[in-house]
Amino acid sequence: MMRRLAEGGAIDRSQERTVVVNGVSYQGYAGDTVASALLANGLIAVGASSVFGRVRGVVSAGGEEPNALVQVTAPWSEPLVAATLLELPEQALEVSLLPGLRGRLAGDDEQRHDHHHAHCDLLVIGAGRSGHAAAAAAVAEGRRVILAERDFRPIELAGDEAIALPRTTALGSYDDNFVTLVERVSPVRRRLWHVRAGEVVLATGAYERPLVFPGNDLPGVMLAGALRTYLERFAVAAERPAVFCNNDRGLEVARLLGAAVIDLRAGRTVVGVEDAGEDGLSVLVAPLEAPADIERIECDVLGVSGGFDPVLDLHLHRGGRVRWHEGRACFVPDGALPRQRIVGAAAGEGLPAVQAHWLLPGDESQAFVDLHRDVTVAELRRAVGAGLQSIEHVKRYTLIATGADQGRTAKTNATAIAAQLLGSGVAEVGSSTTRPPVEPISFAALAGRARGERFDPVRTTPIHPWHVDRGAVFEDVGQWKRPRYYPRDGEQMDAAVLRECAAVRGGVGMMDASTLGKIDIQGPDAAEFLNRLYTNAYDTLKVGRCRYGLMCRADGMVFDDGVVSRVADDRFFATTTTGGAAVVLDWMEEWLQTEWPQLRVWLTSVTEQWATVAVVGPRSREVLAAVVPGVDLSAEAFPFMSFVDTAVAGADAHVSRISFSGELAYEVSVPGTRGLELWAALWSAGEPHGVTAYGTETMHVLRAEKGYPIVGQDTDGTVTPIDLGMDWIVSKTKPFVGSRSLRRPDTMRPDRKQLVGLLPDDPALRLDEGAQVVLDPNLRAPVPMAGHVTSSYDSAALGRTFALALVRGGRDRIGHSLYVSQSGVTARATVVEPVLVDPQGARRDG
Amino acid sequence: MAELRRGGSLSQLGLRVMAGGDAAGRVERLLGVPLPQSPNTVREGVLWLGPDEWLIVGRPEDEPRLREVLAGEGAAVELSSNRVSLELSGPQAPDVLASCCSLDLHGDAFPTGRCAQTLVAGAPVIIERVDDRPGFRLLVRPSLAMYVESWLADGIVGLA
Amino acid sequence: MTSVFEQHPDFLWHAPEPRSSYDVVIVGGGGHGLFTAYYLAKLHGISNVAVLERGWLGGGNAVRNTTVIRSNYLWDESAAMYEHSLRLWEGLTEELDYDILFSQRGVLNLAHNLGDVREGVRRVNANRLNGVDAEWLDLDDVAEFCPQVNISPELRYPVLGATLQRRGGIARHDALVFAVARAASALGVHLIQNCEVTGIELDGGRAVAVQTSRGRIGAGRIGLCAAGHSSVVAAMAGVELPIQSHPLQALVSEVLEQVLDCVVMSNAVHVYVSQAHKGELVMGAGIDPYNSYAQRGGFHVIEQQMAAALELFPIFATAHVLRTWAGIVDVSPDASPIVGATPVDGLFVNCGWGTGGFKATPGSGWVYAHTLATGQPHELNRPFSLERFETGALIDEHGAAAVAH
Amino acid sequence: MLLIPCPWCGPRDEVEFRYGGQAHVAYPADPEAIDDREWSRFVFYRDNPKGRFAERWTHQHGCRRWFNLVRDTATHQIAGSYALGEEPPA
Repeated sequence: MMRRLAEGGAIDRSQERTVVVNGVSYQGYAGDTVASALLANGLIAVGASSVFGRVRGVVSAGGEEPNALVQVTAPWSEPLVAATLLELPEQALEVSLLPGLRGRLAGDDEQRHDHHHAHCDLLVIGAGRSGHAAAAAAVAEGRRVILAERDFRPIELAGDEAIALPRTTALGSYDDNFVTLVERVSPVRRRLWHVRAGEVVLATGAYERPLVFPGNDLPGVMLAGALRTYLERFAVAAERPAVFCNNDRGLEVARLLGAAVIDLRAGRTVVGVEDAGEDGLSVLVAPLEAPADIERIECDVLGVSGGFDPVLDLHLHRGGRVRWHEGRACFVPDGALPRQRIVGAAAGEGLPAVQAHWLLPGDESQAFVDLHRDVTVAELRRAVGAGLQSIEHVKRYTLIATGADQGRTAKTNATAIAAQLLGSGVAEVGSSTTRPPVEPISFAALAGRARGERFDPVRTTPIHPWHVDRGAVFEDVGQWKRPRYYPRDGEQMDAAVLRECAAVRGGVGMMDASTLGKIDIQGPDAAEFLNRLYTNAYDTLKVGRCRYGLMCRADGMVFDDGVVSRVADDRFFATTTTGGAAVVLDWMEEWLQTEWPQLRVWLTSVTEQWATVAVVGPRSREVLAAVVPGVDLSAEAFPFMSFVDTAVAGADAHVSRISFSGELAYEVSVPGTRGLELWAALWSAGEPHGVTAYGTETMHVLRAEKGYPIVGQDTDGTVTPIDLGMDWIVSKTKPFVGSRSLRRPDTMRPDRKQLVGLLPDDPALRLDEGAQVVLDPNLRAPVPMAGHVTSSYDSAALGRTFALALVRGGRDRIGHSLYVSQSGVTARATVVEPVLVDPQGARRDG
Repeated sequence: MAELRRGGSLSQLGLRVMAGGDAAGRVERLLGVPLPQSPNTVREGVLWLGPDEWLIVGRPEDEPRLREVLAGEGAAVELSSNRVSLELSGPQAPDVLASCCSLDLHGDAFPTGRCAQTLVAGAPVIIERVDDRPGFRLLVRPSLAMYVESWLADGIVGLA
Repeated sequence: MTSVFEQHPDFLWHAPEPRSSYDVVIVGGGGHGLFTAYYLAKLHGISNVAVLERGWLGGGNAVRNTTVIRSNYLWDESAAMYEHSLRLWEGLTEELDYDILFSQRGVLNLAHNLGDVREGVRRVNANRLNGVDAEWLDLDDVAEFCPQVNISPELRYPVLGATLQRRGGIARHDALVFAVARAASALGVHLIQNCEVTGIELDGGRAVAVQTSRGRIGAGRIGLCAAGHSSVVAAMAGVELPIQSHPLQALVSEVLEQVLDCVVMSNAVHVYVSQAHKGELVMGAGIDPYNSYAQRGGFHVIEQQMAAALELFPIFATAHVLRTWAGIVDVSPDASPIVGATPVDGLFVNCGWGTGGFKATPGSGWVYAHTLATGQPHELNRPFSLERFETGALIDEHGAAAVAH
Repeated sequence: MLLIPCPWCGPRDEVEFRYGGQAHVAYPADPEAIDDREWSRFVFYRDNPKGRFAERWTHQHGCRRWFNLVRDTATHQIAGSYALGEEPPA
């Protein structure tokens, strides 16, 4: 039994604290951990073990604790926290012991966890003697220093450029001296530091290692150094301690505590420990050479020390090397990484010589190597007997060192015992690597503030408030919110879309097209540049005219499309798809800079410089006329695929006559800040003509009725321009990126999947987008598939449903029937030309 | 202590021209300011964005005039609507930024007169250090401004 | 509670000294290599086979992956390959007489935008016609199947539906490695560990032996199965592969009481997660963009992964990340594997599985054993040849990744 | 999180950059003149060494310049950046 001493320690007896364990209150002081408070109250058992359900006790006073992991239940909720690190907060802390060490999740974490980026010349991990000295020296030189220490004791480090962080654990070490730290800002709040350091000093110390002997898992068997810590720091001690060790450090503790000593170096070992109830432990001691020759030592606690393991996680995270140090019986760093130093005990400095006896006599099924995972020497022997020679296999066979305690007290013992069983050296069996994080960190702390509205941007156009005001239903297109349709009272989407489609083809509609990507292309070689990237030619495009263009990747597959306008001899304006805006600009820059640096061309993203409104339908000319009174909008003066620069509502405006619906249509662009005014002006001008706002869904229907594909919907990265039936736009006379790929055997196959229209026999049946095309309605798997439905709608203009599909040899099937399979049902449809509305293009000029 | 507010509208012009060439000289004469040659520095409203790229902020010149003096040897693009400005200032402004930006904002590393294109919570921004209070101006795409503001405002809350 | 180690038998495999030559030498002792050796011995009567492993068996991607097993691939060629593999999985526990903890708990693939929905419906329809079980779940079905998923419309990218493959699931990767290695060893296959291949010996344009850290080993045929190092090993024979190697990270939580009983994947929000048998949450993160053999990736990838996970599963907020790690994935241009002959006679390659390798191990080993035994591809791996990059007949499993309007 | 030395902006976090794979791969002078095999090498094949690798990056969210970098793919050690068109440092 341990108890609190009347004086001494680094606790503040003037501040009482409370910890409630499984509903029972215990008193402690400021400066206590949950573990020290429990021990001070005479409690040593902390729960049942994971496999055998054996009672276990506190083993350590630090981050290596295998047993005393608790579930915090109030004032916050957190699974599996080491009681040896958990500081008693001002508020009463409620924890429950975890049978089987299985954590519980109790819902979202309402706490605030911050992230912080920091830069320094020197980052020191560990504020022990060596670490503090390194930090202080650098501070004296005027360097920017961060000193991080896991413990909660205050750190003295004065200097303008010095940051001392107690309660801060270094979690992981990454390339180029990027180190993550977690600071316990409050008992529950975390701040995750992202530190980029010029130099890193690892002063992380060493963990004491237990000895592996029968009965070593009984509550009361603790690390010798932990006994010292509990005495010196927390003023908690046992009346009758004993110490079992193989090194001088253990002996020192024994002297300090006045403990009975069992020294392996003197040829004495422990062959068993018995629970003597109120009387504590009865330790069965025998000579190594004569294990049956037992004497008993009665004690309250048995401190054990089997040597020390430098804490090298951060070194190992980056692939740092270690070597086995025979004299100290531990892995020590084999050099440091560039711009890093390892100092103090972490480097093996000052660690005592150890006389290692890994495999001690006695019942191996009672000798625990891993207390957390409940693995004994017997299991290790079984693993080795199964033919396993690598510690990694042994770990996986036994689960040694894979628990929430990271196996800190188990790893070296397991490796060395396995080596001894195999008759090989420790280093040959392998030093198990460690991976970040050094201590468990909650998902919420890692996510930080990137929750809710800060998870990912919601991008909206300048006209967005109008859409919201009119009750638009939005669609996510990448990060953009685009109006999908504008339902009127009680209207469902299908009805709204039919209404919007009819309104556009029958009168005039308006759509916010501001999200389209826009790129300004200037320079004397701009036309040549575009010639090389687009499948069609741009040197022949006249100033004031526009041209539809497709781009392929080098593999010949379509990857974006848009309209290119020639603004001047040396200036073009290109649009991209909404999702393609950034990608296409990057793509252009890549070719320009890396392949064609000799071309004098300069590219600028102007996506958000311009807000764009599409005015579409037979009455669009009248609407536009009202806002650009001075411009001759006649078909002759302002032909299809041309543009004029003018002013609308007092703003510079770029008006193009382009159409994605087959109707007479204009796209009007003004500087983004004037976008909402533009929309309002056009809306007022449109109201006498019954203008209707429409969204992406209607836009999709209208374009599909004309057979215009949408990149990413009617293509999937396996579709060439030829497959889309766009031979007319593929230059035969100039090379372009991807042109060579169109001459490969597979891309020239006549039976490639080609874009065609489909008319279901049942004109009311709207096929599923994603339905599969089959040639034989007799479905028995595996059924050969001939393609799939890419777009499918109910058409107001056609008075029936229709679809676009990619169909194997589709062009040759026009006029023939095939079948479409969706959700196990098969429907017949006729293959048709993809242009279903106004194939002659008569509506284009209004 | 830190304060965040949305800046007023700013004229912005994108400039692309070979540094040190004749055309650059003509531009400099038009502006009356030498184009800053040192990466990520600002000179009288002219921000270095790249070895042949500058952003001209809050100045009276316009795109046609610039294109005229460039005479095909570079590019000029009107960009006043392409980004909005956010102003963040106060002693703890660097801490607020450090909650969502990995740039080293220490006074020695990023003094007044420096600018940088970087990321704030994943969103591309141009950050300019405008004074020693310290004050920062962030130029952000309008569609991302609310998101960036949300992060910065949250960073201010986090100071408490 | 029973001891978790009781699942493993008393004996696993022998550790023989290498012979001077073998009928077939397999380079790489991961899941693919071990299954290849096993099926060579079991189905083709070729047991004079060595599996050469640079480190320890399964020490590469086999034990680093998140063990998601499914066969709901889009294209016929992939669906056939992965479905064959899934069928083998369904018999492995019995065939190998080893509880590999294969649990067909269902794999959900969430759709968060209209493009995802189209893609999901397309895949479900294609899967069904290919004889692969697949269902499309609307939002209510998703909520019923996996009540833990946040289906709030307030999400940044609300869940709109999901594909479900009920036969998909997870297994215990360590157990799989132990099981197939034991079975191969029992059939006489030599499993040679700590044996690094340092060269491939050619004779008149034919690969005849490998140089290793344990000496020269002659080979009738050589099968490369060195995922993560495919390019490096192939280069020893002068063979170039259209492969790039990237870090792929994953992470695991502490052991938790049951909170999730299916596999959930979300491409748009970048999450895949399951809860393993012992109770830890296992999650995969995104691929780091650069080439690397360092088996580590960037921390920001993990942070983004956590933010995404909490979008979908706020209940995970207080769970702790216990360990993160990275494997090396071989990525091919069309995100499909390369299994078959190389321009060097006698040298065959099995690589490019990207993130999909673990689920394919039995199927891959099965077809590769056929290829190594007969010198000819099996029908299932014929489309996965190197030549496809010349002809253009790719099997592009990237899918419609682009979001465009 | 690599720290990439942009030749213009100095060292910046990896997330500001986009990776461009192997450096010094020239676009075929006349794609139409080469056979399918040769063309496929350009489109699909890139070196993938374990060790020193000359590769391309662009400072996408910074100065938007492409440049070359020599990096060790086994250790992530960066030897340095250099301009497009220059030879890698020894």
